[in-house]
Amino acid sequence: MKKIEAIIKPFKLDEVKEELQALGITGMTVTEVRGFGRQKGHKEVYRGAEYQVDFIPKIKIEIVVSSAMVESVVQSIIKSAKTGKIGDGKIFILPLEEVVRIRTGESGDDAV
Amino acid sequence: MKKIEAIIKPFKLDEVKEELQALGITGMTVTEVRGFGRQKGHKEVYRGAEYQVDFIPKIKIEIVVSSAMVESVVQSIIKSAKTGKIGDGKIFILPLEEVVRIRTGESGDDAV
Amino acid sequence: MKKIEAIIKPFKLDEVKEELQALGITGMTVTEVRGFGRQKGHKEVYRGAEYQVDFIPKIKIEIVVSSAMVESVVQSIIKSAKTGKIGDGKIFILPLEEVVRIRTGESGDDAV
Amino acid sequence: MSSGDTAWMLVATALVMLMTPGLALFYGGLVRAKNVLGTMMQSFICLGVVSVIWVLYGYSLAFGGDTGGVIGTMQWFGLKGVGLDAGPYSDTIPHLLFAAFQLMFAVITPALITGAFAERMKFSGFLLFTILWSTFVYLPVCHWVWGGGWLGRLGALDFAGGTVIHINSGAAALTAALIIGRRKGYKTQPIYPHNLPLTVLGAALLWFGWFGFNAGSALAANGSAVIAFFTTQVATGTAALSWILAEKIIRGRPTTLGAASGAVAGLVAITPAAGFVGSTAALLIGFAAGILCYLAVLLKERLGYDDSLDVVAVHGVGGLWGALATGLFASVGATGLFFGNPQQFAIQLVGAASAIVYSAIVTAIILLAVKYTTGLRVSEEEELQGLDVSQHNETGYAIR
Amino acid sequence: MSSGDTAWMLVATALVMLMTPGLALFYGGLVRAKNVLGTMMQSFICLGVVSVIWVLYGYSLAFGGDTGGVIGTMQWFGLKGVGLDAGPYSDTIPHLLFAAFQLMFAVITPALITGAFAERMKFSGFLLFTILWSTFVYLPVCHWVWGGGWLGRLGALDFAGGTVIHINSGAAALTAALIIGRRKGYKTQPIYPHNLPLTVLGAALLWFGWFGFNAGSALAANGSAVIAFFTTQVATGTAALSWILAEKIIRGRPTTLGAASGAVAGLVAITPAAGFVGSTAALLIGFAAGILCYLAVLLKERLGYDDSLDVVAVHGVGGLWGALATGLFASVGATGLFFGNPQQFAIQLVGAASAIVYSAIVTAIILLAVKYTTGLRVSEEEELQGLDVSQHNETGYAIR
Amino acid sequence: MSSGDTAWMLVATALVMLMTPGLALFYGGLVRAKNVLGTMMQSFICLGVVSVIWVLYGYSLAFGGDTGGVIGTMQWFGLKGVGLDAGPYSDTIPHLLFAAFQLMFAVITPALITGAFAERMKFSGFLLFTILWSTFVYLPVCHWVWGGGWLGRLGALDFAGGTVIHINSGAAALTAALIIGRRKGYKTQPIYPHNLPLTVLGAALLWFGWFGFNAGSALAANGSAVIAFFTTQVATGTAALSWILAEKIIRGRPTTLGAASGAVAGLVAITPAAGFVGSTAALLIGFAAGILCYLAVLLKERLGYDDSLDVVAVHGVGGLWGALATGLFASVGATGLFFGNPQQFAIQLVGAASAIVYSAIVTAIILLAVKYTTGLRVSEEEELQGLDVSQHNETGYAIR
Ligand SMILES: Nc1ncnc2c1ncn2[C@@H]1O[C@H](COP(=O)(O)OP(=O)(O)O)[C@@H](O)[C@H]1O
Ligand SMILES: Nc1ncnc2c1ncn2[C@@H]1O[C@H](COP(=O)(O)OP(=O)(O)O)[C@@H](O)[C@H]1O
Ligand SMILES: Nc1ncnc2c1ncn2[C@@H]1O[C@H](COP(=O)(O)OP(=O)(O)O)[C@@H](O)[C@H]1O
Repeated sequence: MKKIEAIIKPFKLDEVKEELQALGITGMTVTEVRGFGRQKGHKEVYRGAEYQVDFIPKIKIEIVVSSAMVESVVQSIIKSAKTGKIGDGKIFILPLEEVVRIRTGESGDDAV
Repeated sequence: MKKIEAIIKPFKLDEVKEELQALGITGMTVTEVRGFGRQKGHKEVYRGAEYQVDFIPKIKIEIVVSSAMVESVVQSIIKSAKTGKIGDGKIFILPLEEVVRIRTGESGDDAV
Repeated sequence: MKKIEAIIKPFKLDEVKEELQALGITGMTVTEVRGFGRQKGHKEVYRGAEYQVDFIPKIKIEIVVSSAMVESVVQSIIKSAKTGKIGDGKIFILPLEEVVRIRTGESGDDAV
Repeated sequence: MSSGDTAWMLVATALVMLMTPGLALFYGGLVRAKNVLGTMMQSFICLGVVSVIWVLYGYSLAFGGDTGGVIGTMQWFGLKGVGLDAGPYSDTIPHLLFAAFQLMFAVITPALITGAFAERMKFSGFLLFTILWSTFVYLPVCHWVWGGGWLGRLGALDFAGGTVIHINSGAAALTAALIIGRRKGYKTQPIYPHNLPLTVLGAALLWFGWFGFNAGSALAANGSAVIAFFTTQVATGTAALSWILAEKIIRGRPTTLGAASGAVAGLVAITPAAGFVGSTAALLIGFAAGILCYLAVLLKERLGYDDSLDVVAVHGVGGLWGALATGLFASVGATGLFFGNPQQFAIQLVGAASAIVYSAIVTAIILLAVKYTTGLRVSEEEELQGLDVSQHNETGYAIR
Repeated sequence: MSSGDTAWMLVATALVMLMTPGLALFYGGLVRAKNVLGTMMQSFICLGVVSVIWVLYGYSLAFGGDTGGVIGTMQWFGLKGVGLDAGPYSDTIPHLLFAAFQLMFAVITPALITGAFAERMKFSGFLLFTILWSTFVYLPVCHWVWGGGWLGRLGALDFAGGTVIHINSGAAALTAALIIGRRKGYKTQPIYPHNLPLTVLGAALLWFGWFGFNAGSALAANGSAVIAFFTTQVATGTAALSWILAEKIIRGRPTTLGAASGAVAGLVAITPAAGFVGSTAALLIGFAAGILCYLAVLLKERLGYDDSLDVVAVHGVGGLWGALATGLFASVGATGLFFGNPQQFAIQLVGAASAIVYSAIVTAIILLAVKYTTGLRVSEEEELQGLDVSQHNETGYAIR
Repeated sequence: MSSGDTAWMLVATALVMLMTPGLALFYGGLVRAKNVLGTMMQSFICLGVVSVIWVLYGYSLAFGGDTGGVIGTMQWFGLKGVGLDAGPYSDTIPHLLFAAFQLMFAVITPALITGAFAERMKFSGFLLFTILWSTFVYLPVCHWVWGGGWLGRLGALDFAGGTVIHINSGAAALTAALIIGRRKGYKTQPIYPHNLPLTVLGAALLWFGWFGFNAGSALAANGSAVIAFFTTQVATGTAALSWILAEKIIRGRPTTLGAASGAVAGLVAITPAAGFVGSTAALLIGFAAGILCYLAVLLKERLGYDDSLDVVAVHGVGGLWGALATGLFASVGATGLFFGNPQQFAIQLVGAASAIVYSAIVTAIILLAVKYTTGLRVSEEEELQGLDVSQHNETGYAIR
């Protein structure tokens, strides 16, 4: 089992979700985050004060999948989240030791 | 050391926290997330427009514990977060290489 | 490659960001979280009802770096996030198997 | 007919209308985010429901003639005969304007009650309740006091509705809180206001609108209106202060919600007295209102009934105190106990007691009727989900 | 000169002024968070732009003399000669007060249109559009009906601006929605209101202010004002109810946004009729308004044009229904079809049709002019970013 | 006694009351979320504190008789003798109504100052400050200008309070900002508004209420009120435009906060002039106000004192400009420099200068007194935590 974390542009969430659903992924967890990276932010002005805002709204998607699925999930995310412009985001793949479903206590592949 | 991530129903947070405290857990970090899974969402209507909302509010709890504690933490979470209805959530266990306490620079078990 | 997660006090974010930038870190992702720990919370009162609020606003920073950089990143965070008072937070280091840049499909060190 | 009085009463009517959305905001800020729309809706829609009732039969039953001192007649059904001549209730403004002014009181009264069952009432049940309650509780009690009914004839003083509106809705609120039962998680999970700036805004609009409510009850731009206006301001400001003073003493900190709640308590308490008392009495009435209503909130916590937004403590207790205080302090155009007329105090007691008893009993009957028709409460699951999604398929905020 | 009438008209003018920020809140809550300020700004700044126009030449062209029935003259340029004597338009209030009252109508009309192109209009283009539209569309149409122009002379009834304000802005809105095109992501991505409590608050302020709009249009604190006030309340409350009734039947759930939208639909529909009809007619006008405007929203979804905030469905359709209903139900100081005067209905049709055709054509020309000067739409990237950051370097909220 | 004038003044008084909560919203939106309640509270509670002072001795010291031109007497202590007869200050409205109207001015003035020390003032210290400041600064300066004191006798023109309210609070604000010191993190960490829609709403309520402030200062529903009303609208709209124009030129983008701030600047600047000038002068006064106040904000950034919400730049500078502009442009019932009376300008200068000097000095003394009794500032930790939690045990929002 692996945990895949993808940082994407917020307006891409629906497309990514649909692509992953098409792949048979039945669960994921999303978080609103702010990203700092090559994509430049914007200026904000409040009366006399000027600020450079470097943190840009992003969405983090977390998906736990069996190791066999990792490659296709990554490809699906790339396909659906890509705009080709700076700031499209990253995918991180982390090792996972165990998954448990709270409702049933099942673990491993059965739990996702 | 392991990192345990649990996705639970928001109104279960207090119960889970108390159960973990009872177990001697002294720290955790929680995030508001939205989950997609078997639990079905709801419809929203704004004038003429109708939307199916599939992402449901959840709470993610992150707890770093010594490897020895993992099993009891998992059991405590299951016990306190379970309602028996679809959508109760998941527990993920991830390997962790190191923990550092910022205030003191301590690391390892001492740091949590 | 490693993934570093740091839980810090919110008003320290800018300092940490600048310190990390000085180190050559070009990307990071931040999330608003709430932490439970040794730092005590506060009381809230709404008409007759009194609540003890134990979860305190914190910022979680996630940074993916090459393994070689881990130590200096950790030191930079400690340096910039430390106030010396309880609640300064933790740093977690997790193993990471792969990183992919969505825009280009690059992976590994090239992707961060 | 006086254009000055008409001008004032047009404005006063608009001001009282604004109080209902003001209440929607006040209540809306006090509930959890998942119930904000459902809560606001319960106030807002009263502007629709009660307006229709009023045109059809409401005004007639409250103010049109008299049947045995307890209710009006159907003589002004559909507002037939309610026109632009100066009415039976005022010599200087059109009859229809009086009807409009009184409509706004009829609108806000059932809206006040909604605070008692906030966060758990079915919308269909609420609608049915509101229609029945307006008809069988509001119209009679209003008639008793202002429409030529027995209480008015007895000499009960109620300048702007302490008995008709506040005691009445407070008694109904207590009944409703008991019959409908506690919210899921009450006392075991944190349930706190989601948007206090909204609540402060609501309190501000209530305060602003209440000048129409109280000073408008003079039905003219005259000295009585000026007194009512001034006492309203003084009592309200003082009650905001005394509530936070009590908080400071009892709990250690004055709160913003306390100031807003105190203001509303002051507004409620001065309502029956507004045109009958002087500035000093207004100071005292306001001061006591802030303390008494705060203590009533603390008492509720002890007793453990779940009057979600403290309608009983603020409107019930505040209204009761105001009605009795009118019997104590009246000195302008009427005489209270402290000015040598103990009988007035007794009459005030009778008025308050009758309203409480009648309102409590009939409200209970109505709630049972609703329970066995549309149902009263949402299901557990719906309560967890919140009223916004479960009753209206909406959510209040998508701020990010 | 009457101090009562002057008092009322001072207040009515202030009430109508409040409607524009009320609209800013109503619209602001309906857009996505990233556009809240840009959207509010488009209403708010009309208070600046149109005030300046009004002083310079606006009032004169709308109300100062007549040129061939279609536009005024420059005789009151810079408000020269518009003073404190009772004006040509009223015997009991200062001329300048009439000019102030009418200014507030001129302010809100272009603000209404902004709902059609919300979330995608350039701020510079919007400013240019507003100047041109106020000058070339609002001033003439206002003159036609109220300033001594051909429609008024023909006998068209428009108590408070059904044709001048609502049909006019509705036709402009349709034109604008078609010319400016859909929002990026319309129908493919979720686009929903970010703060409905703000919208309910906006609706409340609109309702409150509308008493000034409608009852103020009597220009005096008299019986006509009282009738307009009462019918406004009744139609509005009823329309809030009928809209949610239609929702319940068609979609299964009544919504809070539906109640707020229905209220606005009722306000719009009663506007031209307010002082001309009785309470029962107001009930019917309001009832139909709630249903018709809701159906118009559903129709928009089918037709697929992107009138972001339903200006066409609410103001266009509501205003049209109101104008025609005035021709049907008028019975106070005028006679409609149902009271034996079919000609009035025909005149109403002519009035509505002329306003629609004129407004649509001239709006189209203006939009094209704007397109080729400042530009109309923000870039794709800016639209994605939102108007707040891209047009104003601000964000609405930093709530945490 | 005139019912029309009474009607108008009842409404005007209510409108001015609404300005204080309007200010609470305006300021509340501008601070960080953790201080929203503490900030709103500081305005809101002035409605309580000052109402009590006013009844006890405030009105008497400001308006009751005269002691050497600098302060009133205690003749109306407890409002004894302030009744319903037409007062010494107006022939057509009850004396008590005048007292009520003036109360609302006394309420908002200390509330304005709170913007200077927002986000760091102790609540107890604030309360003490407000009591002392109202007593030792507001009452005298008010007496000087309006209560029969030396400035009024000298012929200083202040239609609705440019000197008494705005210059006065502006000078106090500057003093307070300097004495209390900068916020932690000022200029080193981002400190920005958490809820600009709230601020726009606040600006709207201020604008609306200001019609009562300015046009109400005529004390009658007469021509003077109409002029003040109209010039208020024109100057305000124009200042909103000129502020964003200046922003566009200097910073490249017009902002929503700029439009709202400009509106307030225009309201402030027209206040002393409102009933004395014509529409064209109002255009000019408003135009300059938007620019001058914006430049004053930029100047503050350079000078580096931390007047959190720009009370000095908006109320101080705007009020000063308005007072001087009155000396330049007065043409209605008074004559300014441009109309041949340079002496008026000199008098205006004297008035403004005296208010600034007196207010600055006495404010400083009061602040030092507060510092050594209750304390002025919250601790560093409390400032970090925010006023809501540290002063009131509350938080503003739990929107999710
Ligand atoms: N080293 C990193 N660690 C964690 N998150 C990162 C890292 N680098 C980038 N990110 C995240 O990815 C987002 C996109 O990165 P950015 O450099 O802007 O563009 P791109 O994805 O095209 O390389 C950032 O906003 C941030 O959220
Ligand atoms: N594969 C997955 N990866 C990440 N999160 C998941 C995954 N599957 C489920 N979740 C999370 O768990 C929550 C509950 O899952 P769901 O399928 O609805 O019910 P259950 O937990 O009863 O199986 C989801 O809302 C989502 O947040
Ligand atoms: N075991 C843990 N697992 C996850 N997060 C933790 C853990 N312990 C502490 N934290 C996080 O670190 C924050 C600071 O911890 P705390 O015990 O208050 O102070 P300190 O960092 O000084 O030890 C907490 O608010 C919480 O977010």
